[in-house]
Amino acid sequence: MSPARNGVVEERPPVVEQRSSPGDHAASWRRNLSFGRIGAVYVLIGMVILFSIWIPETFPTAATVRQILNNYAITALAALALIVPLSAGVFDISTPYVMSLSGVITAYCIVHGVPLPVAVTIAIAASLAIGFVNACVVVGLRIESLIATLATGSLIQALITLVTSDIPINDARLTEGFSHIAQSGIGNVTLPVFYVLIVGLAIWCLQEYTTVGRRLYATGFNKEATRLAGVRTERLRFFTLLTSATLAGFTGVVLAASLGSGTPTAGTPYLLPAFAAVFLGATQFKEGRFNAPGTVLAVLIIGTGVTGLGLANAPSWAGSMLTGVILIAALALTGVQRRTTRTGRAKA
Amino acid sequence: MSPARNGVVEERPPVVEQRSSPGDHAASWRRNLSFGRIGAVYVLIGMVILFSIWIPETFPTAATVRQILNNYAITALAALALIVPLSAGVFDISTPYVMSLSGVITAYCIVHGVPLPVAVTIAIAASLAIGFVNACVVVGLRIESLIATLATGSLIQALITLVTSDIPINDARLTEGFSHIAQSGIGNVTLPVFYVLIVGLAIWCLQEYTTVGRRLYATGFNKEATRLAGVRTERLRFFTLLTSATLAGFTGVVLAASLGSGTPTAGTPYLLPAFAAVFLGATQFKEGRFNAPGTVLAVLIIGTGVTGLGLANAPSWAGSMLTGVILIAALALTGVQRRTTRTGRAKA
Amino acid sequence: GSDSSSTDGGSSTAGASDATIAEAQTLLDKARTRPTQIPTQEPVGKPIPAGKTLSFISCGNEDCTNQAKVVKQATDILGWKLIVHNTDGTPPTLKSAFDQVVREQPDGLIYNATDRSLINSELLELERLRIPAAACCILQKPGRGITFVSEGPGDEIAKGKVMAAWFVVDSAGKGSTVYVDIPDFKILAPLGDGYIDESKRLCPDCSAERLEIPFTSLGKDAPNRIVSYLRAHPDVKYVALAIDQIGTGLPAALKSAGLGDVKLIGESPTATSYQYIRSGLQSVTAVYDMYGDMFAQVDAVARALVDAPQVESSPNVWLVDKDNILDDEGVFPMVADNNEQYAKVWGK
Amino acid sequence: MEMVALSDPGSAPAADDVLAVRGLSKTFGGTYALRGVDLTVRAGEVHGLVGHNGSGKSTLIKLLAGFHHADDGAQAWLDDEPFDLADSGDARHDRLRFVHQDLGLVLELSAVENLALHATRAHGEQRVRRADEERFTRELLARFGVELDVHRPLGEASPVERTVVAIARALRAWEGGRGLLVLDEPTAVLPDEEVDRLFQIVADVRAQGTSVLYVSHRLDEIFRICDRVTVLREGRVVATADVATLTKSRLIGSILGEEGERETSRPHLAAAPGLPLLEVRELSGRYLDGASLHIHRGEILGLAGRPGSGRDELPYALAGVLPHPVAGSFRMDGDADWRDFAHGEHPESVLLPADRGSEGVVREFSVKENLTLSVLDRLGVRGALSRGRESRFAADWLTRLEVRAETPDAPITTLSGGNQQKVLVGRCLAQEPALLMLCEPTAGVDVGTRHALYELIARQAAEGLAVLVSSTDADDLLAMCTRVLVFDHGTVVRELTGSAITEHALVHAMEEDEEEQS
Ligand SMILES: Nc1ncnc2c1ncn2[C@@H]1O[C@H](COP(=O)(O)OP(=O)(O)OP(=O)(O)O)[C@@H](O)[C@H]1O
Ligand SMILES: Nc1ncnc2c1ncn2[C@@H]1O[C@H](COP(=O)(O)OP(=O)(O)OP(=O)(O)O)[C@@H](O)[C@H]1O
Ligand SMILES: [Mg+2]
Ligand SMILES: [Mg+2]
Repeated sequence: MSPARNGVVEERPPVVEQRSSPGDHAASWRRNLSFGRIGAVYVLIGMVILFSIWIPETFPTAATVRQILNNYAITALAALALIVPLSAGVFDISTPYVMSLSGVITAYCIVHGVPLPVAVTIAIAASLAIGFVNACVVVGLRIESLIATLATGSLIQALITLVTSDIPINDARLTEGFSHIAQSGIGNVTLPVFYVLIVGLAIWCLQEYTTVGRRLYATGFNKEATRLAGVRTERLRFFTLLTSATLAGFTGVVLAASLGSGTPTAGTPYLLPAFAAVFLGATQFKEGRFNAPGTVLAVLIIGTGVTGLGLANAPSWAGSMLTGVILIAALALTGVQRRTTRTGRAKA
Repeated sequence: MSPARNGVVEERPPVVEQRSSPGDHAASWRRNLSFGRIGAVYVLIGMVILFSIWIPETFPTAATVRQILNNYAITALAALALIVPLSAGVFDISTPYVMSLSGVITAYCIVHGVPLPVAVTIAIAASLAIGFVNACVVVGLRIESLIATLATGSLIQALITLVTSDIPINDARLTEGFSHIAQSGIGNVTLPVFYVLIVGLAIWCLQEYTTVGRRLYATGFNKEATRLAGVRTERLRFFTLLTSATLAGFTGVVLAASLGSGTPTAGTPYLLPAFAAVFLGATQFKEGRFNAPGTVLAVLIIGTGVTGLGLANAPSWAGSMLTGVILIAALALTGVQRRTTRTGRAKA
Repeated sequence: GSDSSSTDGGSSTAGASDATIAEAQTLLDKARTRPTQIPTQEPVGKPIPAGKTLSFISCGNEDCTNQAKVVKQATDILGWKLIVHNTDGTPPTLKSAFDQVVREQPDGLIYNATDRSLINSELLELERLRIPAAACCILQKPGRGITFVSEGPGDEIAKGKVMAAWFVVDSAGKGSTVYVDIPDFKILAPLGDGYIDESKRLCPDCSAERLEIPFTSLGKDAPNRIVSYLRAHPDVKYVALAIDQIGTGLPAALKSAGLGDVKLIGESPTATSYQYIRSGLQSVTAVYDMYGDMFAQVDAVARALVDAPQVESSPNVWLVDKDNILDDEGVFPMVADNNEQYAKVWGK
Repeated sequence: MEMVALSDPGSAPAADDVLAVRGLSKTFGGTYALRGVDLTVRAGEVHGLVGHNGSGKSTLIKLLAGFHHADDGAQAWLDDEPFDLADSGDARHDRLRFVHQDLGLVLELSAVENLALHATRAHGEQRVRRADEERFTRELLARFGVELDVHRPLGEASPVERTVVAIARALRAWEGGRGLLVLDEPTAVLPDEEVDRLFQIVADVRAQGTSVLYVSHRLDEIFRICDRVTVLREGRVVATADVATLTKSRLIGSILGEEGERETSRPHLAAAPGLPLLEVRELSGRYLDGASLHIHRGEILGLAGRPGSGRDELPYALAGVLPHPVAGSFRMDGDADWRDFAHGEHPESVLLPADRGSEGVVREFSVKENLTLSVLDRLGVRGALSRGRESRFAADWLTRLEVRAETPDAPITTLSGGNQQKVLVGRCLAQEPALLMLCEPTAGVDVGTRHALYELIARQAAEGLAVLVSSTDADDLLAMCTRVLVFDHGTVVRELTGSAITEHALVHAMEEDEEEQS
């Protein structure tokens, strides 16, 4: 039977008022552009205006835009790698270590004469293998993801030391063809920026336009109910850890190319900024859901702030200060706006 | 009204069968000593036996015990600082920064001639102030604690740079009376070990034998239900952030005393080990609840492993490897045992 | 310097011969004398124009912050303007700072410890713009955008030899020693080679080993790792530190492990290690001449600007112990009238 | 128990059986939830499944859904063909549709997404067709007479709306014909008129040739829509019978394992004379719009009204726990001063929240810890907690409330929903309040417990407790209340007292009001 065919209750009026009718485009746009949705965008705009007034010669230029994009692309990639597991409620804090490992492996292979495409493939395959181990530990042994990946992170660190003895791998060959992966570009915008676009878009599509993406969110919100709905949540969680490791592996290759060396600790500085970006991003665009555009926006905001301060020759503490203030401001704006909207609606 | 006075249902037999009579001590002990409860203890014992066979001259000695205790006391203190907020569901990842700040402030004061007790008081008061800021941001502005304290951590970093220009504070005065706070001791066991005992015991009592402790756990598990049950959850969450900052401040003073200097980045290396210890600890003794003895045990385990490997002249990667393996082994043992017990009982 | 109070200079049978000990003693006596002349004596010979702009890229740690202050003294002598670009030492901020330098096109650049592969394109761009760049503490040779390198590998080997001489003399050619290395810092490798090779040359029967600890253990468990090594090797009584930062907290750890008789030989002192030397907790340290280093780089830029030829020079070496340590706090020039001597070289 | 079993439960399935299960058992940690259950659902019938709290109804359903794994030895047939209960990927599972207890929805997702979550699995569709989904959702929900913002998270929707979404989800893309729709306590939080609507749907489903397995603690509903009924007690089937052959009292007897019915009549309570305990003036919130009321000591005041009428918001507003601002004033015991809600003040009271799962129990806590959460201060001296006193206190209350639990230290989640509810009521009563506010006190509670709760509360009221009951279940109001306020559009529109409180009057009051408005 199709419930659509029987009009059981047509005579009753709707009990709940329709808060926003679908046709009301203006209202829906207004909602989409509200602080509550995109508080961070307003913070970004505010910052751009401020810096443009403060340092009018150097800040509002195309060069600044390029500088920000080029220099924060890898942070953005590192953050994007975290989105898929996080949206399924899985913390993967081994990604910075995977980044280091994959960079070191690529460099090692290239220095030992392995052709570039093969070297990159090996590195990403190794990352995938790490992802598999992560998944087995988290899903198979049912260990809480945060601490499980902390543990595997430690294992990866051991592996890195084993391979490199903690000595960065440097070689002339690393500054040649290999470095083009990160350092060449189109019109002074380097390739990693395009990788961010591609990866971000792919994640966005996955989350918005595929059933897997939706099931991932559902798993993250309520694993039990999602399993009751017939979704294979454990399989999904397994998959997310493969994704994050693979993406982290790729990011590691790009990072190594941009450094022109295989550095054993290259990934670790990205841990906290990446998590900050993802969490800040989750408050933007799709309130409460980890998402790619929000994450990229968050990275841009921090990048703009720090770069602007650099151009203004601000003292070195100003950068950390601004990062903290931006985070709090963007989150508070988003939160406050959301609360007042609710209250307003309640009164209406 | 008192429930005792009205016998609504007296005519019915009580349905609650007491399955384990209080006299059944043996069974209760057996349960308390099972892998599922204290998997980590067995891992620790196994490790001690292994190292004692491997390096019989140097490992099974009082000196090794002292070495482990003395060298991991500060890690344990840093981990203990995290327990109270975590049990109320609050992440405070600013504690390492508070540690640095408080150490720097103490050193600064002492170098500028402030008497030791006053200097320590100032440092701890400053930490408390930071805790207050954290609490305002998390509870007042209602920002998710993980990212809020990431943001305040960044602010604290800025503060530290502002005060020290990132230059460690050193002075003869710091290696005198001040250093006794961390470096003197009783029979070669240094004072920080006793601090761990005191702080750990205090937290244990708070969590097990006070109403506040119970309410903290309830808040962490289900804030909404706890609030509706009449508990002032926001006030509790506020309080937890004051606790963690104060404890971190104290730990920072001890760390500075043990280093004999006010180092601007002294706290940061403790972030991940402390979290690992707390999470591993939460699987021990009180399954699923963050607790002090479990945390201290976790630190001991890692400390024993790393120290044992050092004595055995293992290569430097072996330490990270072992840390990872221990974490996974302890968690898996605890988890597997718990599951098989259930299944076993089901089959019986 | 006087005859070393810390050597007994007695007759020895095993280990080193009297001849080699005498050779070491000679080397040591020279090194314990405070240098009085800057390495570069050759005047520039042409007038150096005032009003130039020099950029300095700071890596955000203690050394870099101090270096900026020293460079400022040099530019003040020359009547130049100094722009300090603050970074936190991570690749994105470093790269961003170099980008900015390229955009701002100052008259010269000074930077340190940044691998060429990260900033290859910027260096080539600077070369194209004919902007001289001087660097310290890098493994690369001058060329392709790098005008001048101070503190190259050869200088490090020389320093290691002097440290070895101290060990051989102090132990009267009968000791065992360990060199604690941080492989992450590749520039430190030649120092270790110099130390170990020279120890073995002067004293063929002495044992000289290398202990590698990861960079991440600094300020955390580095002392514990060293204590473990020493307990496993009870005959080793001399510990050479690749940088004095490793030794922070080490004396306390040694004391509580009952290893108070172990002697520390350091390099690149920190304020903490000066303090240790004054209180007898550390034996000696090889001073890093920050003034000489920075002034040499400014000198190189100045010569490049007036098309004067660059001069090769080796930095001074100075070994400091309790007896010849200065009362200065913080950073001081190794050559007391360093600034005046350079002013003369520059014709100011 | 002399109920007639109409089919031999042990036999192999007959041709017109849609679902047959034989020898189904399930143990959780050594405790039997189900033992050797046989169940047969015939084609086109509505089959009731009843039993006391914790009798194993939901467990049976979760086994059918493949969510739990049955103990060895169970057999199952769907349309005469054996099928594997453990294999939830089995295509035949598509002919089994479920609405689980507590609905199994993801509250952070919107209606569209919840509907899609389920449907996409069956059809292997990989792409999200947003427009189709939205249109489909709107149509579907419109047919059920509910219009909610399909893009808002379901957490912001009312319980009724959520129930409808869950049912709509179960029936999505259903072609009719042989199959089974399983409804586990779908009416637990539904008001009567919504129940009617649900029954229309059930009737439609049945008219399409689909069978329905229907779980409820509201026995009237069993008599209204079921053809046959199976009774579970302590995990065993005690009877399967034709509803036409049964009386309500025999069914209750069968559920409780006793002869005869425990009929409670409405308590004859007299409101304490004198000034009211609490007077409330012009209370406004999100739904409330200037409601005024008063309550005396010893009175059980019922609140009726459709969801969104303000009836369900009122207890939360009085308890001062709403996130949004509340306007209005109140005074206690006829004080001279009226105090203002807008100033953050609220009357002293104790609240039993409506949603047991998210607002009531702390899942990680034991039964004991849940019970004592609100009264910890009384179990120790100056913040120190006396373990012994707590244990004695808990054991005392659990006995009093007849909670079926292994030990007071067992996790609360091992209790059935009804037993969890008893623990929560215990938590409230233990606080010895002057004013007790109960929201949906008997949602998912079995008849035995329900009557025990009614008696318990009446007893407390007789001792001077003022009780406010907000319920979608008319039985609660009929059985307990001495006075009922009917809400609509945020204000009180009717007041019924004493014998005027009848089911008819309640329904009439709400409907009449509806007509006036339109
Ligand atoms: N997780 C669990 N672990 C152990 N026992 C459990 C668990 N969940 C439920 N039980 C036990 O199973 C029995 C039945 O509980 P269940 O929730 O199925 O009851 P129910 O029939 O649905 O009752 P209600 O009408 O109250 O919802 C109870 O006695 C309960 O103690
Ligand atoms: N996951 C579980 N683990 C352990 N025991 C469980 C679990 N689920 C249910 N039980 C137990 O199984 C028994 C049957 O529970 P079930 O939920 O089926 O009862 P029910 O009849 O649905 O009750 P209610 O009417 O309260 O919903 C109960 O004793 C319950 O405590
Ligand atoms: Mg049930
Ligand atoms: Mg139930």
